[in-house]
Parts: sequence; C-alpha cells; structure tokens
Amino acid sequence: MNWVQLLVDALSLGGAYALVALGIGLVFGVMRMINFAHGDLITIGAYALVVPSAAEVAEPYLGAFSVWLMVPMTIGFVVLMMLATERFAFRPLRERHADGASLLISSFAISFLIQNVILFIHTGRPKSVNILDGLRGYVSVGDVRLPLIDIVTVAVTAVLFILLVVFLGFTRPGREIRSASEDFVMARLLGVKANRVIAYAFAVSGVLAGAVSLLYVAKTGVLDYRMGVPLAIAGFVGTVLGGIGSLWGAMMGGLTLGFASAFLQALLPPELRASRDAFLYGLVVLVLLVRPQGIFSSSKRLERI
Amino acid sequence: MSARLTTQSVTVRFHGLTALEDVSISLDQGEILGLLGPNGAGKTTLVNVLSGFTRPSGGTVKVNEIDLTRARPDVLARRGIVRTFQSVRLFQRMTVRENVQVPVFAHHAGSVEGEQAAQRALEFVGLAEESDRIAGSLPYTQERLVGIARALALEPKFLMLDEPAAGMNDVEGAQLVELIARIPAQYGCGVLLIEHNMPVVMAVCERLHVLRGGRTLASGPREEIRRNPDVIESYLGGH
Amino acid sequence: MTDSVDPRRSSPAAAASLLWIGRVARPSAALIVPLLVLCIIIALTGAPRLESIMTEALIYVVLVAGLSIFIGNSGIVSFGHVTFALIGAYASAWQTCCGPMRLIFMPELPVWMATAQVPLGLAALLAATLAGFVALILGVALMRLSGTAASIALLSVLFVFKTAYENWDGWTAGQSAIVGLPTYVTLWVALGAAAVAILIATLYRVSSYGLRLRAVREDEAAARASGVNAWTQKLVAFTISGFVAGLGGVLYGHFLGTISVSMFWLDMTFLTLAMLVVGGLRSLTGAVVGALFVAALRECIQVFERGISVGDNLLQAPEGTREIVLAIVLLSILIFRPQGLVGELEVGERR
Amino acid sequence: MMRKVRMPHRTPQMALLAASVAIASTTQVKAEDIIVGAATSFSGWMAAFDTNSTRAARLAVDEINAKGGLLGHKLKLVHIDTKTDQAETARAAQELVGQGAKMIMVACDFDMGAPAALVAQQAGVIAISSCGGDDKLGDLTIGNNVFTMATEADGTGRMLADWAFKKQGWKAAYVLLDTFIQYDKSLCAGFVERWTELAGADSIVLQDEFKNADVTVSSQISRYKALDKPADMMMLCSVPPGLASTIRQFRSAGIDIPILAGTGGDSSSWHSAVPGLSNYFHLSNAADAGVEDPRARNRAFYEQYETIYGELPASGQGITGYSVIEAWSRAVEKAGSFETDEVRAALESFSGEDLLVGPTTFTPEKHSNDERPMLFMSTTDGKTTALGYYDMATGDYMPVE
Repeated sequence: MNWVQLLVDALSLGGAYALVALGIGLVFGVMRMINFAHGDLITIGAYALVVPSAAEVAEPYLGAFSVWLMVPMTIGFVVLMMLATERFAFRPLRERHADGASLLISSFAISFLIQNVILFIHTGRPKSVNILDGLRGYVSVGDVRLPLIDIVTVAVTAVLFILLVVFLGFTRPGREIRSASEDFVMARLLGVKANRVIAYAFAVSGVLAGAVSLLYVAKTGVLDYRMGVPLAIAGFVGTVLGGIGSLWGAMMGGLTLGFASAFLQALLPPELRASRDAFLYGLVVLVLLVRPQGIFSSSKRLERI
Repeated sequence: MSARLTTQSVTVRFHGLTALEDVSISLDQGEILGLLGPNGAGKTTLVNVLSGFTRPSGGTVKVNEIDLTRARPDVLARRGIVRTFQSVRLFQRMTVRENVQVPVFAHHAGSVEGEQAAQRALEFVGLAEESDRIAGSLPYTQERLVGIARALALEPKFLMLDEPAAGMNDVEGAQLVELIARIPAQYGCGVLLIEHNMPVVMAVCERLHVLRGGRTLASGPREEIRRNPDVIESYLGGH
Repeated sequence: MTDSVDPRRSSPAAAASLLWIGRVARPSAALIVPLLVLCIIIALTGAPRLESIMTEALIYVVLVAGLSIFIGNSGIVSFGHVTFALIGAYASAWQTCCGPMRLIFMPELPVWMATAQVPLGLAALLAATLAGFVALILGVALMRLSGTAASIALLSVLFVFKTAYENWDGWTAGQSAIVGLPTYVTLWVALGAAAVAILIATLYRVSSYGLRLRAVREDEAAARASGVNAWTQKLVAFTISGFVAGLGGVLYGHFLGTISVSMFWLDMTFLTLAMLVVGGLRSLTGAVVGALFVAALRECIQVFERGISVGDNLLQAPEGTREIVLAIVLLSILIFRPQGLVGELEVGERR
Repeated sequence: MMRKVRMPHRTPQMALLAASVAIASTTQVKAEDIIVGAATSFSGWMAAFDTNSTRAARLAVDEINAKGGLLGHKLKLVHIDTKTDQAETARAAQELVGQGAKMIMVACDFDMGAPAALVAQQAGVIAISSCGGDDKLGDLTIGNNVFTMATEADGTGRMLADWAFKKQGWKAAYVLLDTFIQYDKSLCAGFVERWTELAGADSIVLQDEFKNADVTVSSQISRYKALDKPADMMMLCSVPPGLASTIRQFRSAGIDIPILAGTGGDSSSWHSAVPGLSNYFHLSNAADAGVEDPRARNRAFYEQYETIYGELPASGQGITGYSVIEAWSRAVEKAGSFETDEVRAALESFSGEDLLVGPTTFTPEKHSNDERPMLFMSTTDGKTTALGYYDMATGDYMPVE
C-alpha cells in the first residue's frame, strides 16, 4: 500500500466532490434549498461539448474549440442554464412563498426534466468526447503517479475556492451573498435585493458546475444522461456532512466524502469492496447522528427560544 | 401538599460568555413571583433552565427534594413545570382546540378527563368560542391567550409566563393581569411572571426577583424591592 | 362543537368512542368510496390497460399514503422510504416466489424459508411487518434528527440498503431481477390494500399520536414544552409509515411479478414524493389525489404518444414526450399551487 | 422511425414507412394476419439497446411477407413502446396477448424484459428476448415459453478466456469487474471459471472491482501498478460509460496491456473517449457498424438495414432481433402450426440451426446458447477489424464461407 499514492487519489476525488458541494452550498446559503438539479447542470455542461443529435457517434461541438474558447463557453452555457432554472422555476415558487419541501421537489422535477430532455435529444446510449487531450498523461514523483488531470482538478478546486473567498469577501455581490446567507431578512432591510442576490449565487454555482463538467469529461471522456446524479448526491451529502450553511464546511464535507470513498475503495477487503457505498453512507448516517449540525460547523447554532 | 420549585446557584455559560451566574430562586405553589430585569439580564435563560431547554453549567433545579436539573423539557412539562414563550410559538396550522389538546394528550392520552381539561383551559382564558379557528389566523392578543391556555391545559404545578403582555395595549394588559391573578386560585399552581410592564408586575406579584447581568440584584417582597436603591437606580430609575 | 347536545352526557366514554369512530370512518370513507366507484367504472369498461393502470395507481396510493403518514405529520421530507418498499418486496419474495425456482434466485435462503408455503396474504403481512420493524430499529437512532440532517440521513439509509441488497446475492439475486412472484394483485386487491392504507393513515392522523406529531412539526420546542416527546412521536409515525410503504413494495412486486433492487431507487423516490407534493404535502387527501393525478396524467400524455387518429391522420407525439411533459406539468403545479392540489384540506373532516 | 419529428434528414421513405406502420397499427387487423409483438423500449435508456433489434425484427417480418408469408399468413409486427419501465412492459405484453400475438419479442435485458416474458408465459405465448444475456433468461426460470437469442454472459466470458489463452497465448490475467449490472458479474464469473480451468487460479494475478458510475478508478490503477510484474491482459467486464472511462484512465496511466471486453464493449460510439484506442479486443454476435463481417449473409443483412433505415445498427447486437423472427418462423414452419406447444417443441429441436446470429441450439432444458461461436474484433489505432468467429470446440476461428 502506497499511502502517498492513496492520498493523491483521494485528493482528486475529494476535490471534484468539494466543487459540487460548494456549488450546492452557495445556493443553499441564500435560498435554504438544496438544489438537486445541480448535478444535471453538470450533465448539461458536458453535453454542450458535443453536437446535439441522436447519432451514436458524437461529434464534438464546444469540445472542438480551443481551450481558451471551450472553457469559457462551456462554463458560460452552464451559468445561463443555471440562471434559467432560477428565473423560471425557483423564483416563481419563492415569490409564492412555497415551503422548503416544495422547493426541493421542484429541484427534483428540474433534474427529471433535464435528464429526459437529454434522453430525447441524445438517446440513452452513453456518448464520448475527448477534450483537454494534453491532460491524459501523468508524471511520476518517486513511485507516486500524479495524473495530470488530477493535478489540474486539485489546482482548480484550490483556485476556485480562493477566488470564491475573495469574491465573497471583497466584492459587492459577494458581500451581498454573504449577508443574505447569514440573515436574509436583515439583508433585505439593508437594501439587498433578493432576486439579485439569489441570481448571483446561482451564477457562481453555475461557474462551479461548469468547471466540474469540464474536469469530469477530461478525466473520463464520457457523457451519460445520468452522469450528474451521483455527483449531486455526493455534493448534497458533502454539504450536510460538512455543516450546512457554511462554505468552508461544504468544501471540507465534499473533500471528506471523497477521501472516505477513496480510502474505503483502497482498504476494504476484496469481498466487501462491492458494498463500498453501503459502508460510505453508513458512515454518513453515523456522523450525522453524532453531529447533526455537520462535522465542520463551528458550533451548534443556538436556537432562540 | 404544597410543592416548592427552587434553583440553587444556577450558572449558565455559552462560549465563554456568562448568561447566568449563581442565581437562586424559589417559587411556591399558589404564589406569583415576578422576575424583573433589563434586556439581557438572563430572565429567559433562567426560564430555559427551569423548563429544561438549557442545561446549566452549574447549580441545581429541584422540586422539593427531587433533582430535576438534567430532565428533558417534555418530562418537566409532564411533571407540571410548564412555560410559555415570549414569541408565543403556537402550532400555527392547527386549530385552537388542537393546540390546547396537544399537552393534554401528552399527559392523559386522550381520555375524557383530558378533553375536559382542554375545555376548562379554553374557558378560563375566554376562548371557548374560538376553539375551531386555525391558530395562525388569530389576532395577536388571542394568540397569547391560547399560549397560556395551552400551558394551563397541563394543569401545572408551576407555570412560567415569559412576557405574556408584550405588545398589548393598556386595556388588554389590565385584562391579562386580572386573568393571571386568578391562575393560582383556579389551578393551585405557582406562577413565575416575567414582565416589563411595571404596572402589571406590581399589580399581581407579592414577591419579586430582580436580575441584572445574569446575577441576582435583589429579591424579596414587592414593597421591599420597590424601595431597594439598587433596583431603583438600575431598573426602575429608567422609567 | 355543534354536536355537543347529545346523549353522551349519560355515558361519556361510550359517546367519546362513538365520536372517535366517526372521526375515522368519515374521512376514510370519503376517500375510499370514490376510489371504489372509480374502480367499478373501470371494471365495467373492461379495458385491461385501464385496469392495469388503475391497479398501479392504487399501489402508488399505498406507497404515498405510507410516505404521508410520516412526512405529512412530521414535516420531515424523507428520501428514504423506498427502502421499506424494497424490504417488503423482497421479504414477500422470500416467502412466496416462484415455487421450485426460489432457490435458483435465492440459493442461500435457509431451508425452512426456501420451502415455506406461506399464504399470500399472510406473507404480505409478515413482509410489511418486517419493513415496519426495520423502520422501528432505524428510527430509534434516526428520529433524533430533524430537518435537512434527517432527510440526508434517510437518503443515506436508502443507499446503504440498496447497496447491501445488490450485493446480498444469496438472498436477493444481486442486481438481477427475481421473476415469477405470484401476480395476485388485481384491481380489487389493490383497492383493498389502498383502503387499508387509507384507514391506517386516517387512524393515525386523528389519534392523539398524530396530533402530537403535528405539534412537533409546527414547532418542536413548543411541543416539547407541552410535554410531547418528539422522538417517540416521530418513531411511532416512522414505524407505521414503514409498514405501509413495505406493503406498497409487496404489492408492486406481486403486481409486476418481478422485482429488482433498481426498481426501488431514485425514480420511485422522486415519483412518490412528487405525487405527495402535487397533491398536498400535509394532507392524506392530497396523497391520494396526487397519486391518482400523476398516474392519470402519465397515461393521458402517453395516449398522445401512441397516437390519436383524427380523420385519416395520426397525431403522434414522439416517444419520450411523456416524461418531459410530466416534468413540466409537475413544475407548473408546484409554481402555481405550491400548497398542492388540495392544500391542507381533508375530505370528510369537519372543522 | 423514432423521433422522426426532429430528424428531417432521414429519408422520405422512412417517414412514409413509419406513418403507414403507425396508421396500420390503429386500424383493425385483417383476420388472416398473424400478429407478432414487440414489447421493447423506444424511449428511456433501454431504447439505445432495443431500437436496433426491433428494427431488425421488422426487416425479418417484411422479408417473410415479401416471400408470401408464413404458412400462408401474412405477419404483422405490432410494437408497443415500453418506455424503459417495467410496469409499462407488463402492460405492453398484456395488450399484445390481448391482440392475439403468437410470439412476443422482449427487451434486450433480463430485468426489463422479464415482466413481459412473465405475462407471455402465463398467457401461453412464446416470448423471445433479442439479446438479454443473463443466464436466467435461458434457464427456464420464468417458464418454458421463454427463449433468448443472445449468447449467455457466462458463456461469453468463457469464450473470451478460451480465446485469450489458446489463441493469443496470454498467461497472466488481470480481471476488473464493474459491479453495476448482473451481466458483467456473469461475464467475469464465466471468464474466471474457464481461465482457471485452462491456466490455473494462480495465473489470475489480480481481481478488482469498480462501479460504473464512479468518477475515478485511481485506486484500481494504483493496485494494478503495485503488482510485481504486469499482467499479459486485462479482462474488463463493464459497459459504457464506465467501460470507456476506465479504459481512458488506464491508458492515461500508461497501462498498455491488451484489454478484453464482452458484448458490452461493442460499437465504436465510445471510442472517442480513448483517442488512438489500440490493443483492444471484444466479441459480439456480429460485426459492429463500420466493420466488415466475415459472413456474407450478415453483410447482406447490414446492406439491407442501411437501405431501409438510412444508417447501420451501432453494434452487432442488433442482428439478434432479426434472428428472433427468423428462429420463430422457422420453428413455425417445422411445426406446421402457430400453436405454442408445437412451436416450442420445434424450437427445442434446434441443433446448430443456422441462423443469422450463428448456429443455434435449444433443448427442453436450456433455452439459450452459451458457447455459440462469436465474432472477435480487434481495435488498433481506433480502427476495428473482424478477426473471425471463434469456435471453442476447435479452439480456432470458423472458416470463412
């Protein structure tokens, strides 16, 4: 067992999960809603790389552009779609004071809608596309193998997190998101426009989702209409595990889930490996029982009575 | 047999902040004790301790000689130590009757006597006519009365009312005072009354306990407190 | 109360229990009788497809009623109830599946179970009881949680059981389907089961347990201050709803004649939750209306998909339209009626 | 035929055909027509697997009708979309039974096809799965009216082991199993069984697992790389997208050993995930699109398919749909009757029956084939070529006709 190698493998998976959890956590902060459709927006970003058609062999579309065009265009497309879901589904619901359950179910419905539209256009046969071809190799450091895509994934996660911290701390939209996350009513009293701040949060969440689309496809080379679902679930669980409502918690929660998954995969005896997810989610249940407020939230927020 | 609810040197700390320090009070069945103090003095924290919502960092809560310091809120409620909330906290989407039935069922599990207890509590606060209305649709004053009826439905030994007259006008406040004054006679319980409205407090409480900054400032009969220079300076003086 | 001038003064206990029977019977009948009428009409048309769709819809009524017992009264959105359908379906297969083939699908069943000839009704009862029992055991730990943490923990439970059942080859045939369960679930059996589920849900709702849990849903702190033990109340509802959801799983297996772990997964979770929310999250009437509405909607769209003749022309929506239109209609309902089709209404209940 | 609305580029004949079929299916069927049903998915994820085989079945029906029909009757294929939904599948079968279908073709998958097969079994109608490769389809677990045209997954796995050991001379095997679906579990089980018989258990240097939807197989790669010496080949029991993702990641990690896959690895639709894909081998019932099939008859089939549908079936699995009709109609001719008992007996008498999918044998005990010769294909630099139909009995490719 090469522990350094295991750490590298875990970090790569954890990084991807952390990006998803951050995206979900941001929207949760301002809306108090877990956006289950986040994963399907990742799927949309991936499918934007190929020409929409029912043909079995996919032709690259955005994926055919050079990196400098492909990356912003893909992310831009996901942001647009993210804003569209906010504008046409969540905002009307919010304006009618729907409760949390209805919001959650509507995000389920959007997820279902996106998956079926993709099925309709692209058929259910998985497609494939090769992007960021230069990242297919790896470098060796001693006997540790560092796949380029994993290095990039970790670097992108770190950079995006730092950018996010800067954005939230030093820009006006960012500060508005933060104040709305802490106390929406108070933020509105101070002149923060609800629709605007929520749109900001969705847009940033879209950037994160788009980045995951690209990293995912660069790593695996495949597209599937359900590809976003396991990611969304990992992000969803990671957000709660880390401590819902805190970005640091979301990021750490995603990382933790990725680490737990990679370590279980590596360390479980062969006959139990197929049941990895049972152990993983069993652990999640245990953690929640001990710390319902999440592992990384600083303290249980005192309920005002 | 008359019971007595006491706290002995109760201390509560959150994250290094001290909310209550070394507070000892006692409340007898049949009396009304006024709990006074400026905002942030620790009045609600004390009620939280007495009703089991906050575990004290030190000190004890007892009824006679029985230690109840670590009992859960629902256990305390069933044992007759009952509270209301500053923000009322009714079960918004349930009817008035259902609101009052909840504690009854928690206690008597739906027996006929239970139904009668609920009915009696509603009649006592004068809301029997409104019993089929949805709680969330009631005007503010009536909401507060339902909160009191809900607490009374448990037929408490000790009742803690957290600012029951908040937001009421003088006429409503006066009616409430009259109602609260009748509680010990009707239900035989001790009442701990937190109230900012001085006329209300002075009208019904024979004994007062004053907190400031989490500590006991003064404690004793109404007239004594009224003359206490510390109290006058720090609290009454403000009025 | 309007009916306070009645003979019950002479015998308050007897009168109270009469009153209580009325409080259960009236709303149950108000839901069951229309279902019965609908079933009779469908049976009279003699269209097997319609009958099959109604049967499936009634099974969904059972599943959604099970969900409603917990979600409706506790306010906790459960992503995990399909687990109990899974447990129920497989437990019934262990007892009733496919004669001599049982050991081919499930070679590690203990001999007594592999050879047992359990009457179908009893098997269903035992299977649902197992589901309820598992709910009870899980609930002991999980019902300490509320809100999002509870939802996520329940979702995780679904993951755990799905993965476990998929890899418990000797008892579940792994990822492979088990085929040949006796298909005894006709329209009338499904109707009977739906009636039972409605009755259980109503009994629970009007009971003091239901009332206390709704108090927890409305305001947990106030409920505790009123002497309600939130954990106990959640646990009671969770166990009962696990039983009913388990029954739904049994019925689904014996309706199709085949079960596989993947049937009890996110699709079913989404569909049942959507039915509940579309009908009205906090009302049993909503659960029933939602299940029937979504089933009817699916079929209506599908009629278009299969083509409608207009004169000599065939109007036909392309395959795959059904799910897209369904999602859009569900979203529209959520947007324009966020409280669901019936809101808080309970038919047959006097207020 | 599907999604004609969105695809104006398809030929006009296509639309005409679709329209005529659609209209015909709503009008009253003439009494002398014999109905064969297809309860398969044209929407949902199963559509990707069922569409080709259903089209192929339609080709076979048209061919029979063009030759004057079967026992003097015209055949009529009634397809009902099962929407990748098990309840819809059961209902479709009920409806087909209600219309008097004499045979029902069911999905290319045990789980999805089973509800329909069960309905057919109970109604006393023959049900044939196009390419469902689960052992249970052929083991009479559903009942004696159910057959499958596929080669069983574990038989396929055995054949791969046999070929790798005997024909390629590889000695050390690495087995990587995707635990997502039963087909892959059976495939790997068959491989391991045969490989152990041939080379001994020690020659499997590593057995590992992953899940299809996993983002990463880094742990598996690391475990493989930690071996003292590399394996001669890797048996990868998976289906896309997991299969493609895994190969991309292994190749990216510099692991260039030969990779073997079952029928799940067919079709070039996923090849762009692994640019320059080489040293890759898989088998199928017939050639994939773009690969020349050694059998002349199969080439003719593909030509005709392309003429009518404007494109080739993506994989060699499509051909099984043709053989569903072929097998049943041949059994009907042998029996001289459409009656289920007689047709079943005729099917069970098949011994090396020469069908488009290859020589097919059924017995009263076994309604599937497990060692029927299959076409091995090799991919080098993204280009796939057929190696030949491998026959385990001889340990060599079958001679080209």
